[in-house]
Amino acid sequence: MKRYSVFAIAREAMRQHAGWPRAWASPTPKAKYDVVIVGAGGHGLATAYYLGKNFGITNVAVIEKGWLGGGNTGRNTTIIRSNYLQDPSAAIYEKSRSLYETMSQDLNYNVMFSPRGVIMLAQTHHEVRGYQRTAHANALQGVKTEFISPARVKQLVPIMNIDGPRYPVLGGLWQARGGTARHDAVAWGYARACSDMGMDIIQQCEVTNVLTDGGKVTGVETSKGKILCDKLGGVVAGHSSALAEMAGFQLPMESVALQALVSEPIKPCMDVVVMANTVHGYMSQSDKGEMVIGGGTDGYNNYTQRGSFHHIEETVRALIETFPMISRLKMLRQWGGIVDVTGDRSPILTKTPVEGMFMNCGWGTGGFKAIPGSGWAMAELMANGHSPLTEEFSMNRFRAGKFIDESVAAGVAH
Amino acid sequence: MSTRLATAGRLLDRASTMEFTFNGKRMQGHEGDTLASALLANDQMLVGRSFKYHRPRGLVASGAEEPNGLVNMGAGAFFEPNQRITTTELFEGLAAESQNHWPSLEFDVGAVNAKLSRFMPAGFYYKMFIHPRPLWKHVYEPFIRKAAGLGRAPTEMDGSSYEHFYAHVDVLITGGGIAGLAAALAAGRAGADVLLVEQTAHWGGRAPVDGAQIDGLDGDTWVKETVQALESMDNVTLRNRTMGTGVYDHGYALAYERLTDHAPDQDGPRHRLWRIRARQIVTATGSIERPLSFAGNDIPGVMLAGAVRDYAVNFGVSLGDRTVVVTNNDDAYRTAITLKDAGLDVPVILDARPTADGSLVQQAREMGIRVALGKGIAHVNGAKRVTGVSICLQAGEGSEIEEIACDAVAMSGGWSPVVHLWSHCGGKLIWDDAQSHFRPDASRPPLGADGLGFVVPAGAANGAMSTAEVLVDAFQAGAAAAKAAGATGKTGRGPTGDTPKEEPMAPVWLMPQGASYKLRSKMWLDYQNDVKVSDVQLAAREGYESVEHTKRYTTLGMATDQGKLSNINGLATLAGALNAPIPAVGTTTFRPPYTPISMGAIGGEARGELFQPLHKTPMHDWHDANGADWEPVGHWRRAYAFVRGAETVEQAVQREVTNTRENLGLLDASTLGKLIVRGPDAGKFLDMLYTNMMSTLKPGRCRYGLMCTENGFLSDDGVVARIDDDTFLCHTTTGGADRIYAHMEEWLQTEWWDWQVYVTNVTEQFAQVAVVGPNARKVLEKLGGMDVSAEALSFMDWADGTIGGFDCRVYRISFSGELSFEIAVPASQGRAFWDALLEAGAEFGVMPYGTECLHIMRAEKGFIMIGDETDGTVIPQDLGLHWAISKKKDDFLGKRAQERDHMTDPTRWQLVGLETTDGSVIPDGAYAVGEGVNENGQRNTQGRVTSTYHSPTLGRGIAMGLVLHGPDRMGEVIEFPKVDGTSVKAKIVNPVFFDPEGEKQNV
Amino acid sequence: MSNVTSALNGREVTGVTTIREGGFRGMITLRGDLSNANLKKVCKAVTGVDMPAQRGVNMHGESGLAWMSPDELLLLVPHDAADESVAKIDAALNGTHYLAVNVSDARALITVQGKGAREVLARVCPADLRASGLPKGEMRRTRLAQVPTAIWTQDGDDFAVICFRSVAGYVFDLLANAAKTPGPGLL
Amino acid sequence: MLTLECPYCSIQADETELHAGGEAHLKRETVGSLDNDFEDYLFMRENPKGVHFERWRHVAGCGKWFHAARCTMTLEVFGTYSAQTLAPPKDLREKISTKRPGWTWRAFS
Repeated sequence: MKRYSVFAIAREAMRQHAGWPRAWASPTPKAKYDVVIVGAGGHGLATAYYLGKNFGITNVAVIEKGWLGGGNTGRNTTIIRSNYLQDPSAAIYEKSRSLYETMSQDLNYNVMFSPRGVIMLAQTHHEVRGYQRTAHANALQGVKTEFISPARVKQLVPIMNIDGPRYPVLGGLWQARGGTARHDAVAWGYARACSDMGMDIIQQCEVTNVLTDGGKVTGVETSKGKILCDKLGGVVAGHSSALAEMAGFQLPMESVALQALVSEPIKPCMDVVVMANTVHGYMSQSDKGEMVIGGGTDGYNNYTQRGSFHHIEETVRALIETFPMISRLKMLRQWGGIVDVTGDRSPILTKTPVEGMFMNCGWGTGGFKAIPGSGWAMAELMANGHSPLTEEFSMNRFRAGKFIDESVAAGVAH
Repeated sequence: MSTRLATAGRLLDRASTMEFTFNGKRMQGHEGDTLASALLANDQMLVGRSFKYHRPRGLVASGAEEPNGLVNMGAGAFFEPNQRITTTELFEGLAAESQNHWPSLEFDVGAVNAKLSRFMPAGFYYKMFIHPRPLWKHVYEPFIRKAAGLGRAPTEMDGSSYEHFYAHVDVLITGGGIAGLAAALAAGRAGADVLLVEQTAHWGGRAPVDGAQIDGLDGDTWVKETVQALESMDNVTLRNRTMGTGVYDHGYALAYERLTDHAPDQDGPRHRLWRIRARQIVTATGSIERPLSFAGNDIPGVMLAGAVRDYAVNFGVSLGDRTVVVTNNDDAYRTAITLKDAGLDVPVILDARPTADGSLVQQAREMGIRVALGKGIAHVNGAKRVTGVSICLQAGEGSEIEEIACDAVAMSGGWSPVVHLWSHCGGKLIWDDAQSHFRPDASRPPLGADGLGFVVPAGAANGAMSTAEVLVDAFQAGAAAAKAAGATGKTGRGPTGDTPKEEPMAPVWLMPQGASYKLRSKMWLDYQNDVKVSDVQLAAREGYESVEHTKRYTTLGMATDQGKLSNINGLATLAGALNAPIPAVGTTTFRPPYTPISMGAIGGEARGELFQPLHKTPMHDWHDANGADWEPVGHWRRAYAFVRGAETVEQAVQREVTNTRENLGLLDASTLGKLIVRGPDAGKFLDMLYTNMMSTLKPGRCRYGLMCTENGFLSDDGVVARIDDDTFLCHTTTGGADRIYAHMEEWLQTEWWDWQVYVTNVTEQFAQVAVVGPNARKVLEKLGGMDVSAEALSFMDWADGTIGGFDCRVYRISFSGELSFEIAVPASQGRAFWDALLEAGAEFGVMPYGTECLHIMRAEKGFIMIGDETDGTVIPQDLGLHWAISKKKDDFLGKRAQERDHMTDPTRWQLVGLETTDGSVIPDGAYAVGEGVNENGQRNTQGRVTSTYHSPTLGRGIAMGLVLHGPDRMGEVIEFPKVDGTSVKAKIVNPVFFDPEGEKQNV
Repeated sequence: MSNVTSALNGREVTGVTTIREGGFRGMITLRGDLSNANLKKVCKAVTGVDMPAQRGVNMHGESGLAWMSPDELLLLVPHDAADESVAKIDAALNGTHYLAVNVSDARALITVQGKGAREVLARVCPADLRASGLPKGEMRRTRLAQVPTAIWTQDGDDFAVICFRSVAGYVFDLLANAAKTPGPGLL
Repeated sequence: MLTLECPYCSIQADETELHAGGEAHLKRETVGSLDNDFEDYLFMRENPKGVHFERWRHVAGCGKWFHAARCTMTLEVFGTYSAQTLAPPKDLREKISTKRPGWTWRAFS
């Protein structure tokens, strides 16, 4: 792999940038791999990367029906935080956040992790108590957060209207090392590193069937032929139910459209990420200057990557109330992605009824922030058959009623 | 230099002169100008700076596709960044400033980036700024953010208002050019309800500029007559300054009407967002000209040929005195002819095609214009404006044949249909080789609710490129849409147009064909984002082969014009680099809106008082006038406390608790839900809904009940009163009224539909007041009426009667531990009743109290609060509420769920009281720590507080909490760390802190 | 009686389109078997009008019957007649399964009158308000902006809006705001 | 932005007048059921790419629940019908078969 650096750039600049190699190879699939990962989104690529890096398993194919990073990895609002309430969530998201800290250096690819800080606004007494609870939990979980005053909120976000009148800001849960990263770069950086380890990333390759023998996975049938493997990881977000069906089991989840939008770019005016759950909206400003805004999910099953406009309307009016200055900005683009939502809205990282097959899904509206942690944990689960980070996220938890319910703390899509 | 011509300007009123400023400089224009045409008329060629390299930027286009002409406009509450000047109508006093430069437009320090551009190819930031780690956040990123970003951020609250308008029509036609007009004629005559919207202030689109002849009339005349004809039809509505912005599922569409942008002094909303349900949508959105990729194609003075023509014909503005035309098609000859007709110099038409002999070509030649075939531009000369071009063979590698001095270049790479609205909701495209563009594939339209297509493309938007074809195609489209929408009238004959014979265009994606890297690195694809041919080629070489990868890696098409000019050229460049056919490379997804629309318009009227509905009780105004410190509870506001004089909110709360315990308190309890459940099966139904038995409740009596979800978790609680054998009144929490009503209807309609039960929500029929405290009975007796003695109305009784002349229903229930009557009167009498209680209660020390006082009093009594002790993960068994869970019932909602392993786990945390050892208050949300850490290194916990207060009654901190094996550990002390690193210790106690025998409430 | 106040105390904003709180009206929710002969009879007796068809509203003066759903009617009567009307229904339907409740004070009635009334409503209502979509004598239960309402017109020009009492101020402000400027002239 | 016809008031209702209620025709499991049957009832959901049956409530309208048959890939609505039934009506299933030959959903086809 040609290392990226300012010196490499300078060198290439002198020769018309002719010497840059491909970031990742585009191989034809081999007949058999130790591990096949279905889905070359962030989670799938990260799983492959940590299989190689942490466990030395590099005879790996990551197969993708479209283009890598083309699902929710490239469609989300890029928020990274770990201020979750429940222990299992805080553990995996904080692992993830900490991996983001060094991801650019680990991958030798600038993913622009920007720990600019995330505020979750408290606008009712109920929310104040809820976030104070989260702050206490986080302190014991090793997640650095604090509950801050309205004045401090205003200081961090001068463009915010903290006086209401409808929902005055009563405080906020502040995670200084939360932030954002460049979403595409996360997928590309992992893909480049996986390719460099000799893994095959096979794009435009759709899985049409899961092959099993005596209850054990043996491979997949794809649009590029049969690919055999010892272990199979399904990491396909909104399409998880379909993959599970091919393997003969069902998942406790539904796929719905989640929407987002951006404004035209303006000069920097907001340095932190703000989430306002009472009015249902969240916003950050990208390095390009666009205000990046997350909307809500539809209540019905949908695979169209288009959502209903009223969610955009509801989100925008909420944010105008919170940030009156955005009223005279313009919406540049709105889009949707398909997210898979489980019964408790927490993810599933699990063994399955099919031996050797693992699923990593159900990240719902909050998957981007989890990419490295999810990949780390999933790799451990696939390599060792056990990971403390995935323990509580088994698909069997629903039967026992052992939910991981984060809606306790945050009722908004994130 | 660009200047105003002495004549021409079909849209101008030259008699009316308007003053405006640009970067503080005073300028003049005319009514009918756009800001763009007025700036050109003042020789303001330089209008902005590009995003990445801060290159000087002039206008490229004349319409919505313009990528460069963006300004900061207005001031204060009316300031707006990124206003596109080609679509900004000039008005008197307009004040604009250019963007993205420092210190000035002419001298921009950021332009050093252009000098360093070789170090900043596509994706350079992914490859650098990696080390050392902290520098990204603190040095590199802030620098990049500051350099990017275009317009200034507004700082004030928007001074304008906005509105929505819901329209239901048979046929929506977007685009008021001749295609839209022809389609409207057909659909209107067929009898359909038609809404025709046009983004500009003018009808007719490009046709009048291009010299179209229709039905024997010149373009302007035909447009005028047709608009009149349409306006006379009752079933047709025309709206100009209204852009079709998005097409969504099931025939939903948005249109964006700019009501006062052109006349800011006018009253009324600034923008109107049309939310349209159309049976059929006709997209008559025209086409957009493509630039050509030659070196220096971004230098101010290089403009699309059609735009050069627009400025000349519509606004009487010339871009330059000597304009070189460069083209791969016949249409650009119209520009040469127009300029020549206006008395301007066209030194040469460079036509990249080896041959060209169409009638427009002949006409140009006849006018004496030099036509150079097979030639192209090697590079444009000039820095902040064009000074000349170097000519080369298109087939060659760019060797300069000749240099021609000029001050403007008009380029045309052919035209691409505007397919955005067609594509938004899933309409598919096909590649048209002859025109080298994507156009709608009529066989794969967006599908509506009925599974049939609901969008019909028309005219140039459908790939029809001549006037004659456009009219035929659009009229048919209008007729087809009307028919599909159910209209049955006759459409008659459509308009016909004359078109000069044109020869085929030739695809030219690189000029010259064999251009060197040096030239390719000066060929702009995306002007705003600074994406060049060499960038796309680099992306392809590095493996970013998918069109989405290339777009994202290079930022091609991600600027505010969303690739209207750059997409096809970028695709073709990528296809070339991959050696693949263009259609195999595919397109990126088209997403709404077509051009950016204001956030204000999206929010509509919902701001200020109308942001969200505010639910008010009949006593709301009294509270507001008497110191209420409001707390939002759902969409209600409840008084948290009533603050008197100089006291703090906390002091008010403590006073209210003490007064209610010692004298008399009033609580507005109107927000609590009240549901009537009636029918022969009502008892059976409530037995399913509540964990306890309701069917055994006697008429005249009340019972506290718990409701769980089917998943077992506690969701609501409240007092049920049995009115008669068949009728119950169920109280819910404030937030529960609508939710529980819906919950009841759901079960009745979708599971137990054969049960005879009706439910209705009477929450707002009643104003309800809790009269609480040792003096409660006294004040009621003073008001007089029904017997409220302990004998007549014992604890948990209810009765109808009158008090103080008010018809009322009195419930003898208590959430405070005090003697308490909750009294419901009709809502229309609520305020009068409240006033009467206050007046009569004066001698008994009456004081209203708020929700926080309520909370403290219930916590002193160990009563749970939904939302505090519960959070969606708590079952009644956790709260020691076994007494409220019937053992006798076979079934109730949540019962099966509560049998699951984790629900019966003895290690579930249980409710206890907590008494701090030092009398302080445990912080809200604190956890009790256990020993050691878990497998993920997190500190083990053994409980948490759910409610914690300073009790004025007991003079100390009290709390309720859920603790591991809590009820078995009475007297044990556990530790709650605080966020500041210290901790507070608390003893586990019974949660009933006050009057455990109920002596106060049972008097 | 002076003790009685309606949600908005009779507020009004006059203009091309006038928005006015319609004052007190007796309203009764009646759920039951709408085909039951006794039910029809007592409804007629109480309101003076016949049973409406699906979505229909039949009015006579202040009184009327509105079809709300297959098993629900809204009876409109003078405000002070509501309780006695409920009593009449109770007497007539005794022994059958039904529910009749006085909801007069749980509701507010707001009228939108004059030119442009349809377009005032169309600013905030997603329903088809064309004369073909909402003809005379038909009630549309829908929402105005963010709250549920029922709207109808008897003459095709003037409209009545029923909403919950607690949001009467919101609905009134919404309509008054919309009525400030003329609509686009589509309806 | 969907529109669905409410079968109770025959109104073409806007999505914003409706409330989506998830999968249709669930059989309630309760006391006495096996753990996995109870889990299926509460959590296992059909999530098809194609024909789907679901529940809706005309919440800003007549307040009635109803069923809809809809394609999750195109959002085509095949029909709406009463909530008081345990299975999609035969005529609707036949109509779907003409548009989506070979469709299946749970035990229905």
